[in-house]
Amino acid sequence: MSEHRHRTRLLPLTAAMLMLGVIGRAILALPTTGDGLAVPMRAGAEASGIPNVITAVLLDFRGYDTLLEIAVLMLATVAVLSLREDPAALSRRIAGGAGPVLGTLTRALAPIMLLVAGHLVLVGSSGPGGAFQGGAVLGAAGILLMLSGYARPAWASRRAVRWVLAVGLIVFIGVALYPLLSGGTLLQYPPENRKDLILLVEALLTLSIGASLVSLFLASASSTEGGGRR
Amino acid sequence: MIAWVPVAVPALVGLITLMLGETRGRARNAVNLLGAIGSSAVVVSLVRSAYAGDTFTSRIPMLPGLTFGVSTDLLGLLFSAVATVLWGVTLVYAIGYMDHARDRARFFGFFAWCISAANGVALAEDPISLFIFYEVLSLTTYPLVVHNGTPEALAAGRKYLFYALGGGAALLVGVAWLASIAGPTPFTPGGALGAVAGRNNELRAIFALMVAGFGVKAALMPLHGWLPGAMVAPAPVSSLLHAVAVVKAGVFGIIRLVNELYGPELATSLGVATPLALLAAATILISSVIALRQDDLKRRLAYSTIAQLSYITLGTALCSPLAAAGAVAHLAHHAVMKITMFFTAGSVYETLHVKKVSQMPGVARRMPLTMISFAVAAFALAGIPPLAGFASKWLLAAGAAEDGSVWAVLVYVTSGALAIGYMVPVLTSALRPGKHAPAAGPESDPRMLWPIVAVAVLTVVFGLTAGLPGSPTHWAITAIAPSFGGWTP
Amino acid sequence: MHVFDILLVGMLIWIAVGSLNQNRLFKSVVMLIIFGLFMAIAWIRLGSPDVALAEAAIGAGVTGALMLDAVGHLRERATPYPLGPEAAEDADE
Amino acid sequence: MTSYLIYVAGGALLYALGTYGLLARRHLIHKVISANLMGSGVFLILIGLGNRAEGGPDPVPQAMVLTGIVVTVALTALGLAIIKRYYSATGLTNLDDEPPAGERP
Amino acid sequence: MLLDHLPALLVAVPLTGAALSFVAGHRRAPHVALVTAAAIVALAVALVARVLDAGPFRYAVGGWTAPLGIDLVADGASALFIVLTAIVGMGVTLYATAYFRTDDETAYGHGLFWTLWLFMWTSLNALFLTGDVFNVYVCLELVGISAVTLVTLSGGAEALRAGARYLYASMLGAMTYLLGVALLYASVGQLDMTILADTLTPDVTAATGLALMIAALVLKTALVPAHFWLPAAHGSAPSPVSAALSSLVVKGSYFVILRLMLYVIPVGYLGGTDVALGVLGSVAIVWGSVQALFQTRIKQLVAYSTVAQVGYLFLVFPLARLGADAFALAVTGVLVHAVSHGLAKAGLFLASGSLMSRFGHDRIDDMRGAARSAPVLTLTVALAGITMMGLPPSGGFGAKWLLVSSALAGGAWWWAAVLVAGGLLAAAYMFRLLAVLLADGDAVLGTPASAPRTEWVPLALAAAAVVLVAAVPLITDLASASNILIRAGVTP
Repeated sequence: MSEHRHRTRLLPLTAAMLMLGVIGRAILALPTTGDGLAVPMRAGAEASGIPNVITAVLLDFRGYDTLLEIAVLMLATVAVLSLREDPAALSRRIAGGAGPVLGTLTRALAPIMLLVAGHLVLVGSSGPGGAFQGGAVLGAAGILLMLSGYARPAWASRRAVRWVLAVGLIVFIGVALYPLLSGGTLLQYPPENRKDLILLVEALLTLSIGASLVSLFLASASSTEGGGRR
Repeated sequence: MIAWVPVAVPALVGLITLMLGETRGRARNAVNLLGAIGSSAVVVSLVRSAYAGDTFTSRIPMLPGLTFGVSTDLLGLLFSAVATVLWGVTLVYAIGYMDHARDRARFFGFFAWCISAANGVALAEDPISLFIFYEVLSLTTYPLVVHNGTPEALAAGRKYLFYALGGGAALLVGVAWLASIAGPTPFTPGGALGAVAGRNNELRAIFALMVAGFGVKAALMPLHGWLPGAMVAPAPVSSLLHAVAVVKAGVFGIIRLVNELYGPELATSLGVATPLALLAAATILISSVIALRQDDLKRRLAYSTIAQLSYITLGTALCSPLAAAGAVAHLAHHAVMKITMFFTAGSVYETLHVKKVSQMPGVARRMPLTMISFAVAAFALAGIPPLAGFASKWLLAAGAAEDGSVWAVLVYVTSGALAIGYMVPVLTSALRPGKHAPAAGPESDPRMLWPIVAVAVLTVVFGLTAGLPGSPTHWAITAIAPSFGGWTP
Repeated sequence: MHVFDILLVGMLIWIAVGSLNQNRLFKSVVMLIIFGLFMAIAWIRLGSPDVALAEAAIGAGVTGALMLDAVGHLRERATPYPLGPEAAEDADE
Repeated sequence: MTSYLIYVAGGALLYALGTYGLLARRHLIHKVISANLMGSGVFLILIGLGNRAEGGPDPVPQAMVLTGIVVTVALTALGLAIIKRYYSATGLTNLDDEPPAGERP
Repeated sequence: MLLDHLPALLVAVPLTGAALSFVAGHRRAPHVALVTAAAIVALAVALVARVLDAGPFRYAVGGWTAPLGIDLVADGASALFIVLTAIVGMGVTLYATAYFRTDDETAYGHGLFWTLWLFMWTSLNALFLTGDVFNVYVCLELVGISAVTLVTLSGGAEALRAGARYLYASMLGAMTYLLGVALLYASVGQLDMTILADTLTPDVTAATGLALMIAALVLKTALVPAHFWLPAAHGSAPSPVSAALSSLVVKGSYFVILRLMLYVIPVGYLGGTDVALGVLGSVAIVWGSVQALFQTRIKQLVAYSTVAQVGYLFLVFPLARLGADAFALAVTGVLVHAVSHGLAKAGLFLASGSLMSRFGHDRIDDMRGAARSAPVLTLTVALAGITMMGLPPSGGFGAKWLLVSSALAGGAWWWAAVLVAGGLLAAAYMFRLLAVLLADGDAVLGTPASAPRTEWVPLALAAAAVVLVAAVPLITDLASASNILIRAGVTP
């Protein structure tokens, strides 16, 4: 038995050491400066009037990655839902109430987090922040609310709930396909109102990412009151 | 397009048979018989054109630098005619034999597909097309070999596949190798490899690979192991496939290989013909001796088949025109002789449940017409004039003598004696009085009896007409002459 | 200033090792959450406040919540090698 | 400015540590934690090396890491969901022990 | 005008279908999926026509061309894989309408198969089209998450175990791939494959990055010895899922390897990686076949056969280094192999599923007599078997011929020997199965109400794999319209 365990440790250890060596060699061979795509990206962002380059990269230059990523989030939610044994029992434990500490904390934190999220979206085009960050904070706030029992989702596999889960992706696809009507390519915002459109997309995405994260958690949260086993 | 008919009609018949399903027996029989008669008619008309010098060729482009084509030359048509005409005869026999069997749709469907593939082998215009049909033949035969679904049948099927697919693999490598060095090489009488004649070692290796491929179906020792086992298949399968279509596809491949791909001259100068001849000679002698000791009638016939196939291989490998013509003629002659015997064996088993030579006393009295047919075929096989076997053996021996290969003549003579040795005991055993009383009514199902008589009559006719145009012997000489630069006997 | 960076990275590694080298699952997960918070600091040090925000909210927050929930589901059975149904029975206590 | 190397080295160590954990730890949740550590290691390498750019960190690796963080949380959620369901079905929390017989659907 | 947007639509349409099928609920989701599938088939055919007509083209998403933006690349190879996915996908969708029909709302992941399946289809199309190495990562994750979830759909212990193993392999692959991208980007500063191909210079960091990416993709493609997750996952998934996984998903990551190895990476850049991949492929052929031979459960047999057939896909790399003739033949051959295996394996898995539901179990040795009561399924197994053995006339034969010719043209007979031996091994395990089906036995089989309709789907797929040999000229045209061959300057 011990010999067996010894052997099972040896392979992972070798693999880890090997990876360390390989990465180390590759990194040490690099020159200490390297611009990558930083320069053209910054220039491009400036040209399109979005001071925060990262937002420009995420929503404009590489918006396709982001589209697929929203798809990943929704897919994960669907995946987690499909793995539930009993969707009707969802959130029983969540709604079971929170302790006093968590309750107070939530009461204090949730509004602040909502504000932060809104702020992040608004400043996202110029300073740090944007749909991802805002959506993440929004999602975290939502999860906190669920955990403390302040929001009790009347969960079922009902149509309305499903719409909420899917709306972020559907809207984004709509926005992505819209330019095709006017001769643009997928996700090509018309230059005259590029900035406004991007802000709109950002706002929608924030909600969508926030909702996706919350639903990811909701779909995943256990209902252990009746015992997890079949 | 007419060139595809001998391939396409049986293929279509097979498809329809499978789609008709198990229950519609009458429609199935009609479709099969009509298909056989129709394609026989087409083959006969193709033969007439070919005699007149008109051959049809048709190609389908398939892969880059690879076409898939058939051509109705006289040599190919000989094999095609044998397969197609005997398909019709066998159908009648099989309808009787399989009267109460199960899975008849599967049986007749794959049967027709085998014929289609055998015709493809016959008419294929180049080694690649031949290889493709050859593999299809292997595959379509498998369900027939395992038809009974018994453990022995499955074991025999496994063995068959092992040999057939192994041989197919060797053939594939040979064919692909040849294509990579020589490009497309349609069969040409006298040889098609003029362009690459210098690359001797590669050509020798390719020859060996191809012989290994064809040798499996031609049951060239030591590649013969599958054949005796495959006799567990229903009698019509043994008759048609293991006397006509499958094994002949192997020897036919060797004939094409020696005469029309390498050409007798190149095959001789490369020094590949003689080893092949020696192998064939060894096969003849060894399998004849083994046949002497078989009590199971079908097994005895199987070993006899192995010997007779090597007659053809040996005749081809001698690379003398007379022997080559004799080999081609023997292809047709052996087909009618051996099919008579297998039919008989099947009929005797189906009627009296007799499988072994030692159980045969009384059979001749119980089934006189059947056993007379058997006797005709047996004497023909042993080379008694004026039956079919005599004509081809005479050519083979004469060719060997002309070539100066005295040892080959000796092999032929010895094996003729051995053939008498393993055939006569069957007859004497059947003639002895035994437990089977003379039949009151017909001696067996007429659908089984008359095909036997028909093929026995063919054995006689082929022997008697050997010199006339249109007989297998004349046909073979005509077909083989161009390979030896327009030689005439 | 390198000292701070080295300390920070050292902390990260130490917490990571601790999280893996810990048979009590609950502790492992808490350490992972702390790890996420330290990562956020590292992102700020690397001039990426955007990533820092996302890491704090998602890496530490959402991941942590998911993990805690799962651990709750498994009833903190940190025995690394439960041997079958009997162990599961215990877990439901 | 060579401090990026510190973070890159840390990232490499985290990656190796995660690899080890993913392969060596038996508990399924430990494996998920390991995968998260691997992810963090890769992200550190990405952004650390992006800090070699002149005039501020390269935005492209940052965007990639933001995407990567979201993908990782999706993988984590899926992994945990499978673990919970697996535990409910078999009472097991590792893949080395065979699930009790007769559970096949 | 719409034709210019084919690459975008091929991703957007299934993605929309996925979202809508989720909203539609489990009763109407199949209809959404069928409509979506029909639309994708039409788009895929249009893409093939366009690529044949006008050659490869790029599509700048967001109006930003690489290096700023992400370019989608539609060439002969991607069009071929997309049309394969469309055909198999259509078959799987049709088959699934009957397979997942149940009154139990909670069965099969609460009816979420359709959404997951359309997400998977989206991600496969996206993977075949993308020209950006980081976007590949996102696509791979989409494929991975949907595939893992689909494996666990039945909720059985075995499926969950297989799904978990698959997920960990996926995670390891994903992280390693991203690490590779990080190193590559740090060294070259580019993410677009074409730009990378033009700018790669010998450099240890870039080479390490590419090697890590390929290693990760090899893990996802389940090349021996990284195949450990595949048989359980493909064997315990619901049959339509197994079909999609074996026939399409492994091709997704393989396609990226193909592009990286033969398009992006210059000859000799990664040393002997190409030969190493070929050797592993050969080992996979032998090992997978031998394992398949000893399986007692039908879907395990088929799954191990995938392990073996994946091996062939990797023989192209050593063959491609043997000169221009060998290169063109090998690439064409491997494309033909990918398509014929995709069709045949989908047919085989679906037929296995039908056999299992007819018999009520999955033990091969107890399936005697199936040929009598389920002739259509037996014929399907036979046809699929023929093409997997590479026997004529079948698509598999076309592939084997081209690959053998490539090996012989390059003077490397040992690869030809591997190919031929692989065909014989495939014959061994396929005929083991066929022999049982053809054996005498009186299995009284249940006939599900939907059986006659859906049993034609696997037959059609397997027959398509056989008839594919006639479409080899078309595939040759697509191969010559692939960026791989155009860049190498060779035509088949």
